[in-house]
Amino acid sequence: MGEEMIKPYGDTLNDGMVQLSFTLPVENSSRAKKAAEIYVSRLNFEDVSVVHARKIADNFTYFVVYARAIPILDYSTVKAPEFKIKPMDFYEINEIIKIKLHRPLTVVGATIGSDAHTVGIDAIINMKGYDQDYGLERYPEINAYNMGAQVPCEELLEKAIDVEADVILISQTVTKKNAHIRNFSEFIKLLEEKNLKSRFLLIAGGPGISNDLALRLGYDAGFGPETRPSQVASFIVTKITEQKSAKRKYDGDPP
Amino acid sequence: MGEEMIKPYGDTLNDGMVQLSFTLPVENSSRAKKAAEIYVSRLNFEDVSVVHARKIADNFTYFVVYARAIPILDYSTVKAPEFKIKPMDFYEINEIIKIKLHRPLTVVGATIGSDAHTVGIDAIINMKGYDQDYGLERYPEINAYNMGAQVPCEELLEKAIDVEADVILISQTVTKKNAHIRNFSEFIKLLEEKNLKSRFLLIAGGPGISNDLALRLGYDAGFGPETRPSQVASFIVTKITEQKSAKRKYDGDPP
Amino acid sequence: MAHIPLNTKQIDRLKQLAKEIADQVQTFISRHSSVSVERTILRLYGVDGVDSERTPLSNKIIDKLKKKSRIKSGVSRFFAGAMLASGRDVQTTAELIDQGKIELDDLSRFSHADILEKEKELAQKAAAALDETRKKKQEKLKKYPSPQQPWRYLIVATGNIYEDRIQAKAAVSAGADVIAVIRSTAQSLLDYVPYGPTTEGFAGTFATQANFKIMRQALDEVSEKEGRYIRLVNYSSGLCMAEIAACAALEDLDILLNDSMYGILFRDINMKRTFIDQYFSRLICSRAKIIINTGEDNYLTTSDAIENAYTVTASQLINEAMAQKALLTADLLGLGHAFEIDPKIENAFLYELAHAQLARQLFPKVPLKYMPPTKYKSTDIFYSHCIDTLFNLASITTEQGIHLAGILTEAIHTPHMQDRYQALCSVNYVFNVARELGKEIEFRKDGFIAKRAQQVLDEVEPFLEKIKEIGLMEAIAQGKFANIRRPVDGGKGLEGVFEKAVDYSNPVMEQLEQEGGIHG
Amino acid sequence: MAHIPLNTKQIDRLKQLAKEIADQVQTFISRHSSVSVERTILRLYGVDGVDSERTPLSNKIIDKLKKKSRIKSGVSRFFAGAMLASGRDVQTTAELIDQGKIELDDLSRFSHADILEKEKELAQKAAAALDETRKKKQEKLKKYPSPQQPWRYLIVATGNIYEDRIQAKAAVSAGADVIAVIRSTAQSLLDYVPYGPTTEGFAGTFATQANFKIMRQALDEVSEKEGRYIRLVNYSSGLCMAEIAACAALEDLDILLNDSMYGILFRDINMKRTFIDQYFSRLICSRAKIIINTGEDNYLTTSDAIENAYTVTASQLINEAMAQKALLTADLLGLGHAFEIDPKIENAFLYELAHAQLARQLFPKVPLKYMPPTKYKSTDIFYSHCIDTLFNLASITTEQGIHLAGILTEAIHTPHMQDRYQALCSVNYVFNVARELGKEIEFRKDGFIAKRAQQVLDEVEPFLEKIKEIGLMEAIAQGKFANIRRPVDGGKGLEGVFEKAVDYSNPVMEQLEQEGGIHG
Ligand code: B12
Ligand code: B12
Ligand SMILES: Cc1ncc(COP(=O)(O)O)c(C=O)c1O
Ligand SMILES: Cc1ncc(COP(=O)(O)O)c(C=O)c1O
Repeated sequence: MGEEMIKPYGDTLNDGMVQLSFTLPVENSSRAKKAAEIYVSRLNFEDVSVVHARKIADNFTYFVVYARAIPILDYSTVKAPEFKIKPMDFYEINEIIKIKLHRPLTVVGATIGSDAHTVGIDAIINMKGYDQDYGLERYPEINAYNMGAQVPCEELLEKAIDVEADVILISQTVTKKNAHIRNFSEFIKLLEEKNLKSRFLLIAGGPGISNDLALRLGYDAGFGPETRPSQVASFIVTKITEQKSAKRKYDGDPP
Repeated sequence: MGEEMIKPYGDTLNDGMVQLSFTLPVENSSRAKKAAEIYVSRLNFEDVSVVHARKIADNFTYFVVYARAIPILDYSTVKAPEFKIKPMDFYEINEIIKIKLHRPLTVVGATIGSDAHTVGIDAIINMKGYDQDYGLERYPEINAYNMGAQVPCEELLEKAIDVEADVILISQTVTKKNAHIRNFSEFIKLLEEKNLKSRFLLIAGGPGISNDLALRLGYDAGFGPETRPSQVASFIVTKITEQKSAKRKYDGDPP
Repeated sequence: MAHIPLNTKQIDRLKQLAKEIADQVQTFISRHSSVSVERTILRLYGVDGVDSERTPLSNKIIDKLKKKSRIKSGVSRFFAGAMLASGRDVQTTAELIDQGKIELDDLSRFSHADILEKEKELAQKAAAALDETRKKKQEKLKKYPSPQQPWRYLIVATGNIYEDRIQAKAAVSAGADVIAVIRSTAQSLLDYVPYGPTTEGFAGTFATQANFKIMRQALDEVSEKEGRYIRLVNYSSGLCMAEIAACAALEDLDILLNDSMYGILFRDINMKRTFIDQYFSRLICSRAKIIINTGEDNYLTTSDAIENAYTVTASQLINEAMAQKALLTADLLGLGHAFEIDPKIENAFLYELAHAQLARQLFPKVPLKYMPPTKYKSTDIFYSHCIDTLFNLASITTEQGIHLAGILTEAIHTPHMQDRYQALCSVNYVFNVARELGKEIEFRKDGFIAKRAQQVLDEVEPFLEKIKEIGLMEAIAQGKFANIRRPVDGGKGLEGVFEKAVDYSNPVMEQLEQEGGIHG
Repeated sequence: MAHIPLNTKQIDRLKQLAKEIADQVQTFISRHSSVSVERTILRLYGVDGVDSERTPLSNKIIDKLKKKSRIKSGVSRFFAGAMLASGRDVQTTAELIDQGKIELDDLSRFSHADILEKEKELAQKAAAALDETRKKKQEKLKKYPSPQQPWRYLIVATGNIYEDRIQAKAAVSAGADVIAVIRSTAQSLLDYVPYGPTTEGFAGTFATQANFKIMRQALDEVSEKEGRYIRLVNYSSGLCMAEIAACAALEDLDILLNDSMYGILFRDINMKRTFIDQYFSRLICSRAKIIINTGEDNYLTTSDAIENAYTVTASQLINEAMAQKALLTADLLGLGHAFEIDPKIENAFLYELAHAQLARQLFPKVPLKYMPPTKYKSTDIFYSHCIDTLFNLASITTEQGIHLAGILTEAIHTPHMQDRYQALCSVNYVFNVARELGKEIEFRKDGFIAKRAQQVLDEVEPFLEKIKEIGLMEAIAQGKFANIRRPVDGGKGLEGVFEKAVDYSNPVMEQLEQEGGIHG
């Protein structure tokens, strides 16, 4: 594949047009506007138009800016880990579990840490599901446990061991001060301490999660906004059937 | 004055938070999101969050991004030419013309080129004025001629010579493809050709004009959005009385 | 639907006054023609193309006729003669005239009857062409159903027709029902129609027949894809009002900006020229089923929207009366108005509702063209987006016809692709969540809104009486509309106006007039 | 004002049902107390401060009492005894207890009458403190008039009280009337009130008495500057409901988030604990003239806003009934609801108007707390801004009391300074241009809106009947609210609940109850 040089687009290819808005900790004045212009030019823009400047507090000015971005990106060099999983529907998924695994799958999910947001994990696990797509509880071939929110890592792990889970689903919504990263990592650390890292298929999810980020954090996959349960189930089934054919290995305590 | 290092402000000093939105000429996908992230990082940002990505046409994706800008600007080094003119009101201005000049001032204004926007120049010249501030026509000590829009440069200059204008006011609203810069410069060129550059006080105005830009284009001042007529009149009176004390010189054709 | 109690007697009086005003102007119009009307006849006869300097053939032929001082008789007769002389097709004949190989004003060789017959033949072909576009559009409307009103109208304005095409398709996929290609700045002052596909406009793309074709084809493709008929708009007001109408008809356009006064007030085009041109242009629109959009919204950019609301209503009534003379049926009458009240005014939204509802009730059957806020848009795009959102609500609540989407960057630049998308997100959201709000609410009797609507009507009546008294031309000269004064013999294009000689003929006009309005 | 015809008999029936439900719960409440009620008594007596591990003195003393298994008699009597023993002021006495220098449960040295008298004295001082804050606020309201409703309510949530102060002032200068400092994530699960000025919260700033003071002072400054009284809000629902109410009263706060069920449903706090705590906290609010805000809006984040609208109304009725038991007058009752309908639903805005108008008419005198759209906010901030704009319109049209500004970045982050500014631009714009829209319109009789409101009421009635039958606790256990099930003895904080012994005393509660509601 050849080069594919791209720039932002306003109304003409490669015009580089970008809209910005930000606040600077200075009083509004011609000098403040100039500062905004200079600042944006340091961000690798040219033709900087500070179209709006307005005092919004003592010593703070809010700006709206349009400017042309200078960098050119070769899109052919951009890589992002996409799922190469074939999306399946409710019926296909149950069928495959029945035929290939000969036993139901067990899934445990929770929102860990002090995060109290359950709607995301509920959307994946609870009967009702999300966007007209049934939740995992509804799958006859899946045993799903939803522990809700504010669940300590230890408790989640205990439950997973208890019910002999195949998969652990973890949700995080609060991202402020990287709370989600801290919590996701804490769970991985706990697993590592107990030598249980490869016992479970580990799936992360939440509005601030991408597959990319999840892999970096040590999870097997990550699902972001608008995820439908069947996507998650497709991933689970594909992975677990793969693992089965490659014979499952435990590197921790004996089964 | 010491250094004053500034960065954009979201909710914590120097957090560098900036909001961006732009469109890239690629289909929406994980790779497109990654490209947006990489692109924004090339614009000297870190912690890039591509919070929204959406297909808006075949092969075009629209993004909303929040990210932290890296550059730090020393605000103490930022200079912008501000008017050092004392703002006066209607009565003061008329009074000064009477006392210091002993004759009324003559002003000619127009929107030049193919630009048909008159509301801006009308706001400055016509009786009614702008934002509760009388227009120049209302000043007993000012003779104001408003030629309207779509006026060719030659016609405007002719009129100015004709009525022995002290001041020429030029408005430009259309900025697309730098139409305003071309038109403003054309008038300056015409004056230079005729050796009349310093015969008039030259004032530019319009939504895309700053004093800074006007000076660079060879005008004596530039007025942007929200200008009130009395600000323009204050500038005119101050400049002309200054010139008077410094004796007016013509560098072109004799009076 | 929400309703304001209005006095039907008063409405009848207003409509009668408007008709009388239009009658006076019509008397003037019928005695005159213009170079651009004549060029239009040539275009409808089939004359096309430009010379190496890109001057249109139609212009060159009319200029020749003018030079020969034969213009007062109209071009039709002479061109018919030339056709007889050449014995060739229209285009070849025109080229032969241009090359000086046929003498344009030499009619002596043919009988009056032969010429008349040729003229009739040419006029019939012209009318047939207009009938054909009408039918073609009606066919398409059967295939792809017309979206429900208010139609979502979006502009494109890159200057490059090919770039515009991309933008237009994007807008349609986000929900646009109507695409308008904004003309290049000041094209309306050109006394000819530019030619060919163009890529170099300023804040707009030249209106050319080729550009019309390119865009219409693109929209046909998306109509198919989206399963709804997408209308195409361009501008005809200006020095080439009727010619552009002809080009638009030939390329199956659906809507033309076409106002009887816009050019006069906002382009300083001579008023005689404008009145003459608009009449013929509208006859063409009527036959080709092109909806016209009038420009009352513009008044509120130069004068205050509350103070001068009555001028908008008065102008709508006059535009309606003049359009009726040109045989336009109600379904083709996109009378304009706008949401332009200073948002600093308390209850501004109530005023807007009153004005929009008044227009709705005064003209219950027309596809009202509702213009978005522009004048009080801020460069703070977030704030501007809010204003547009309430505009969208006013539109759906008062059941407007053609809804020009407000754009959050209005005070900054002609829209970028994403600006249009964002605008449509707001329109789509509001139209969906408030779809039947108009049906749900009543305005309080004797409330603010009802009183305000009545007040506007009460201001219209003496205003129209005054105009009737002094005549529309004098009224415009006195600055009664949009606070702009235009002398009767001032402005551009007067030199192109002439009084018809006794032997003047415009068989196209005659045929359209005689065959009357097309219904259904 | 716009009006929906409702059946007053039906409304009376609903209010009666709610009262009966509250009566049942009240029977339970009056037989129980909790550790946090006891800590509140200490705080109101004047106990303050923390030890070197930042454990509050009030917690330490109650823990001591618990360890000695004397908690069932309540702390008041023992503390009064300790006061007699120490002969010192409250704080010193508390410190002496903490240091083990005074034995807390040794009451033998003093007569019953002396202890009773001491208790009375302490309770009177407590009540006087609550009276003082009430009067102080009334004084300020004379100096700086209260802004007209809907009040513009903005949140700050940086985690750092000093940064919050900057944000709050900015919001006020852009038009905010009310500032709420969002609590640090999960503070409601702490069984103590953190201490001192804090700078390290997560997505919120800790609710501490010192933080209250810092923010109240900042707002006093801006009230002065802006010439209008700016109200301060914090949260009390959680494990320290009554204690936070006490701290808030002592620092002149104006509004507390205080719901009888929120903690149960959304924080998994034990329901017995919550019902006990909310009662005492509300008695305090009543005396200190703190407006309470209830949390029905939250139901719609986990259950559907159309399907479960009746649960919101039912909960408002129950919250009202329980608040009346705690002597809260209508002007202090900020019943909650929200604009949370899926914008993909056709006529969603009509549903919203119906729900908002219904709340307005069912509770005509209360300052309704109207929550903005949150659940269907998009990360497309421009689109989200449109939704907020219609929310603002619904609010002004139906004359809501406390208007939480919707923020365009709701689906992304806690608001930045400019987000708040942009939100206020929309609120200010809409409130101004549609100020009297509610007065101008009527909803069509038998129209969609009227029918929808009636339908909700018709769903509320059997629902309340069912709850009355099984009891509120069982109803919650069955997941009747917000689709969340909470077992009667599940959740956090049950260990802090105890049955009152025969010699139990809470003289503060007694005095507040006896002296009744404060009017005016
Ligand atoms: C509902 C809600 C609440 C409810 C939660 C009720 C409940 N039981 O969940 C209540 C009102 C209780 C609440 C409280 C708070 N909230 Co809240 N809340 C929201 C809100 C409005 C919607 C979230 C939601 O339900 N989305 C719908 C679901 C379906 O989407 P989702 O979570 O992204 O889930 C999808 C995918 O991400 C994925 N997914 C999610 N998890 C998982 C897991 C797995 C394994 C997989 C495969 C997929 C997956 O699949 C789902 C379906 O597609 C958001 C704002 C918004 N509009 O996003 C704020 C928001 C998330 N809340 C926020 C905050 C700060 C709070 C508080 C901390 C505020 C405070 N200080 O009091 C509190 C405390 C909460 C706490 N301790 O965690 C912030 C977070 C800021 C940040 N980026 O850190 C937000 C963004 C609001 C804001 N702008 O301030 N909140
Ligand atoms: C009103 C208006 C029109 C009216 C003009 C009527 C008239 N007689 O003026 C009509 C409808 C005719 C019109 C037409 C067009 N318009 Co126009 N119009 C506007 C609009 C809505 C408002 C402009 C305005 O009146 N502002 C109010 C005045 C008071 O503000 P102001 O001009 O900034 O003036 C102040 C200061 O700048 C200063 N000032 C201005 N001039 C001077 C001069 C001096 C000497 C001094 C001291 C000060 C001064 O003082 C004034 C008072 O404070 C703007 C959008 C917007 N909201 O800004 C678009 C806008 C300016 N128009 C635009 C365009 C493209 C056009 C068209 C070219 C579109 C087309 N292709 O058909 C046409 C053709 C016009 C042409 N040939 O020039 C674009 C320009 C894009 C760009 N940046 O280049 C805009 C921004 C809209 C858009 N987003 O597309 N327009
Ligand atoms: C009726 C009408 N015609 C034409 C135009 C535009 O014409 P021009 O190309 O002259 O700007 C407008 C602009 O709004 C209009 O309202
Ligand atoms: C009534 C009520 N109390 C408290 C809260 C917040 O409590 P927490 O700090 O537990 O998130 C809310 C949140 O919206 C609420 O509605």
